[in-house]
Amino acid sequence: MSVTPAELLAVIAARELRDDSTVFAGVGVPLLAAALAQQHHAPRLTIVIEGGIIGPRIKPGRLPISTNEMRAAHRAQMLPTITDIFLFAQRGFLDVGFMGGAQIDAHGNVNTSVLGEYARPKVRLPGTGGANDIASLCREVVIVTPHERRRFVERVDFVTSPGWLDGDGSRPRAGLLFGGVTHVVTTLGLFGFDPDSRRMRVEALHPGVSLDQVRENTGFELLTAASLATTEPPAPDELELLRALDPERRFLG
Amino acid sequence: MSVTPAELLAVIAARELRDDSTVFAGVGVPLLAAALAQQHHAPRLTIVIEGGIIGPRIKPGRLPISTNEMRAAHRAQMLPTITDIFLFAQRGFLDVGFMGGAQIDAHGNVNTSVLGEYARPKVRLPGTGGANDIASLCREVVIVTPHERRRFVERVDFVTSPGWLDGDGSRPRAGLLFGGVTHVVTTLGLFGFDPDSRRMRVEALHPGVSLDQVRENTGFELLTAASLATTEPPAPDELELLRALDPERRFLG
Amino acid sequence: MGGCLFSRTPLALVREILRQRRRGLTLARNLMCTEGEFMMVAGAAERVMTSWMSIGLPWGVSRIMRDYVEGGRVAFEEWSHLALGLRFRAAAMGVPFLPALTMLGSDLAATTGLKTVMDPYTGATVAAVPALFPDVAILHVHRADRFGNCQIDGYPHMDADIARAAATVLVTTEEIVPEEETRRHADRTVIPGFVVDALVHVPFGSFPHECYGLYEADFAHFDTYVTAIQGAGARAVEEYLDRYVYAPPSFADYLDLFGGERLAQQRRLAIELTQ
Amino acid sequence: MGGCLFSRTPLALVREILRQRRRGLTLARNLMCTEGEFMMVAGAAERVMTSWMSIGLPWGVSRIMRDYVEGGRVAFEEWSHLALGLRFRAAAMGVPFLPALTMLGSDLAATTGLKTVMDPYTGATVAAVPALFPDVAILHVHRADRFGNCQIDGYPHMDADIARAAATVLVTTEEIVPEEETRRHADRTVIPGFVVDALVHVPFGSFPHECYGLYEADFAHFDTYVTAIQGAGARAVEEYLDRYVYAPPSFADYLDLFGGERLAQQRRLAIELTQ
Repeated sequence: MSVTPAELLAVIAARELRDDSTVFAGVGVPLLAAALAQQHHAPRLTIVIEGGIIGPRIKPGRLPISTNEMRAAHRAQMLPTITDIFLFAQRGFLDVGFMGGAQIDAHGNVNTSVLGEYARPKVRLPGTGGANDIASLCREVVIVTPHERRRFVERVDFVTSPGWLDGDGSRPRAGLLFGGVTHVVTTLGLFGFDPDSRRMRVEALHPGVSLDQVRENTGFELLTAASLATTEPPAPDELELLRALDPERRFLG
Repeated sequence: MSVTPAELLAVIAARELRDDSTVFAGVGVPLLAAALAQQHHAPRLTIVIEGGIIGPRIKPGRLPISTNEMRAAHRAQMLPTITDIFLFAQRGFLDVGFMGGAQIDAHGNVNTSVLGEYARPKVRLPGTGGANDIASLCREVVIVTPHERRRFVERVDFVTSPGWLDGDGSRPRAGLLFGGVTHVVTTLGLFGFDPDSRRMRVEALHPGVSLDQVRENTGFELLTAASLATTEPPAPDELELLRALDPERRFLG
Repeated sequence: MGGCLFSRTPLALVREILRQRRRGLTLARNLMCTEGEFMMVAGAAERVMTSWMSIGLPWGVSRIMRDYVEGGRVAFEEWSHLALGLRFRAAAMGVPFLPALTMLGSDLAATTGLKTVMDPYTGATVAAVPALFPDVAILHVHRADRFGNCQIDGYPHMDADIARAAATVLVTTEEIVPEEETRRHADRTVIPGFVVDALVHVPFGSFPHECYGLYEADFAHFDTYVTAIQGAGARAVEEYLDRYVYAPPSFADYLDLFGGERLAQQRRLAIELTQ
Repeated sequence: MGGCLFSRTPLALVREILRQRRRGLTLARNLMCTEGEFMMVAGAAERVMTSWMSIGLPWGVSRIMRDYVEGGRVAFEEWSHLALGLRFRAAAMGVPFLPALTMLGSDLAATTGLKTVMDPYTGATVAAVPALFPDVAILHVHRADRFGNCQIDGYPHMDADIARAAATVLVTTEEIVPEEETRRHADRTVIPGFVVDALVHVPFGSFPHECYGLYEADFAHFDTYVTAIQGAGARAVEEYLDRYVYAPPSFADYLDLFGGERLAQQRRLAIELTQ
């Protein structure tokens, strides 16, 4: 069976996670990526979920569809209040935060609030949930998303979750003392940010993907890393573990 | 058996408590007074103790000697953190706070910190504990204390717990938006404060106590209420209930 | 409103608010779903204060929320999840604001009118999240005694802060236990009786939403509900309200519409996941 | 330092700090008693940050505390009980200060250098209690698993905030439980493993102070200790430290000085009061 886009995202995202660290993961592909990392190379990775859940062990085939339900809390180690979950991040205990988003711009800012004007939106999206807090308070943020031109825009209509804002130190100047988006994992490749301008740059392409293909699917001028790498394709053991987590393929497509 | 000073204080203080209310009580006579009120006329009085204890039922003969031990928490209804206990008061949930003190002045300010200079004290006392918080945050504070001249001074050496500060609206001006000392229960009588000057005034004398006797034992000029009352002596049922709480007479003398 | 999304939502109380045809309410809840759609379509809510509203991943963006907000019939005031939590906590602590490091630099800071404050010790600038003191809090808990001392199992969400923050606190509970039961497990109590104004015994009081350890959310019910909306929009919700809110005279009649078999099954699923 | 007064004091850790002859420490604890006297007499503490220090009502004002503070050998920095709690909580929340309505107008505001801050929404002036980030936190808990997830029974005091506030967290526990045990009662966990740096299994780790539900404080032991001080002052504490801290090679040897009979009796008393 060939690798689906969701599987590719989950495997590449899982590789971003180290052992003995903590990850703030939303439901769907991010949670699958975290659970995969736990089983593959990070057995002591602590998964933290927005609904007030620390250290759960997701039950294969019983994947949660929200961040605050019994499937998400399965065999958790601690269940603090939701406010306290985010305060752990504000105190600096959350190493990595996974995020998605309807719009992502050249500086890694994310929009999940509105398309068009905030006051009279063309499309009112569900909203930030904890995304703004994760983007503001985790030590490192990794965006995981399908790569589509309508999604990758020069500037988001609304900055729901701060990436590097306008780059050039504007994030710390805004009072966000730590954190920021380090990587963007997409269906086409792995992206980072120029250390000075904080504009998005291509760092690696998935096997068989061309730079032109990436440019065609990106709505802004992309920088390119000095040495452009190619990502390791998902290994059989990674896919096997991942597929066992979602046998009904509710999120793996 | 004749009434001891501690018994007199406990009975008169207990009468300050209404049913369906909450009282912040320290150990010793204040806690005995609260427990007495519960058994005598305020069955739904909720006792709150500094150590993080809400609604305990004190076990007769097993009186606590601190605000944070199992005797104080006996059959409690809730055991929040110590910080949260005081935050309930800050939110306005605590109706009455009982307090004692080494020095009490004409404006009801209390000193439990130092005699002499704070930097190089003649006598270093144990400190505020929660007294400053109780005096600042309860809706009403009642001071319960033996009446001695060395205790009742014109101005305390150090304001550990704010009463009316310098009177004349200085308490609200300091940012203390509510509360204040309403009564001082002593071994000689019941005292209140002039609504304008907020200076202490005699409101009632215990049977057999003269105004001169009170003046001799007070280190400042006392005001006198328009009509000077006499307190009801402890009734047999009050004494019976009270003595049952402290059969070993550890606090009743 | 206590709980979170479709967990421990005080639906019995929501149902009664709708039956009383209340109007012009502002709904403050950290994550909102069907209860918010009910309030919008019934005309009970004119404003929602939340960080997120829809139902869940499988059901996409709430069409009802989109129609009412994009059409300007309901105002959507968006705060970050933590910021809304801190608004309740500030009120619970009895202070006018709490300092925070979130929402800074984002467009949410502008749309909410978030102000900053300078730390008087270091001179650092931090966000000042304003306290929110609700007029009424509605909560659903696992157990309470006759004094209103409440205990919650599993994730506590923001209920304890909301109870302290609100002027009036209404609670429904799965179980009313003897006072002695509370005293035996005092370290499980999260809301003291002196904070609670009214308490009602309502088993399954948040169904078809979940209650940790007691019943899982009825996802099949959500499927049917959302499918109907995809067809008929707000009309589908009106029909739903007629059937589930206005028609059944009592909450027991309401539960009968789901059937004992379904309730028992959801309970089995909850036990499976939590034991 | 976790616990409060003579409840859940991490005495096994205090004992080790003394055995290592540490010097120049600042001790921050909400209510202090014998552990503070030990640290003063041993020369380990040069400053205490607390709201109250002595032992308890029956034993009057601590003579040791008076001697060392009045003599200028130890600095006594006095904060209100709530203010000290908020100092830990501010740090635990990762903010530089917390607004409060306490300590205002008192002389404590001047001696602590407490500053005020203006609420940017209402213009009201409130106290700004500065965050306190301890270098090291020492705590004693009821149970923990190998990941350092800690659970506490009864009154939680300020331990959870102190653990989040400190840079390094050392914990002793009455019991080490299997990971599965933590997961079965996740809603009882108050300190997550990722906050804890070191964990040691030390039953009776706060004796002769108490541990809720497990053993009552040994008041008779306090009587003997205080009587000796009334006679010989600091000398009595030095002799006490020689006997209980420096002489016994292990904590088991330390407990033997009290004897199994005494430990069993204190356990019976605790069970009597909590079951």
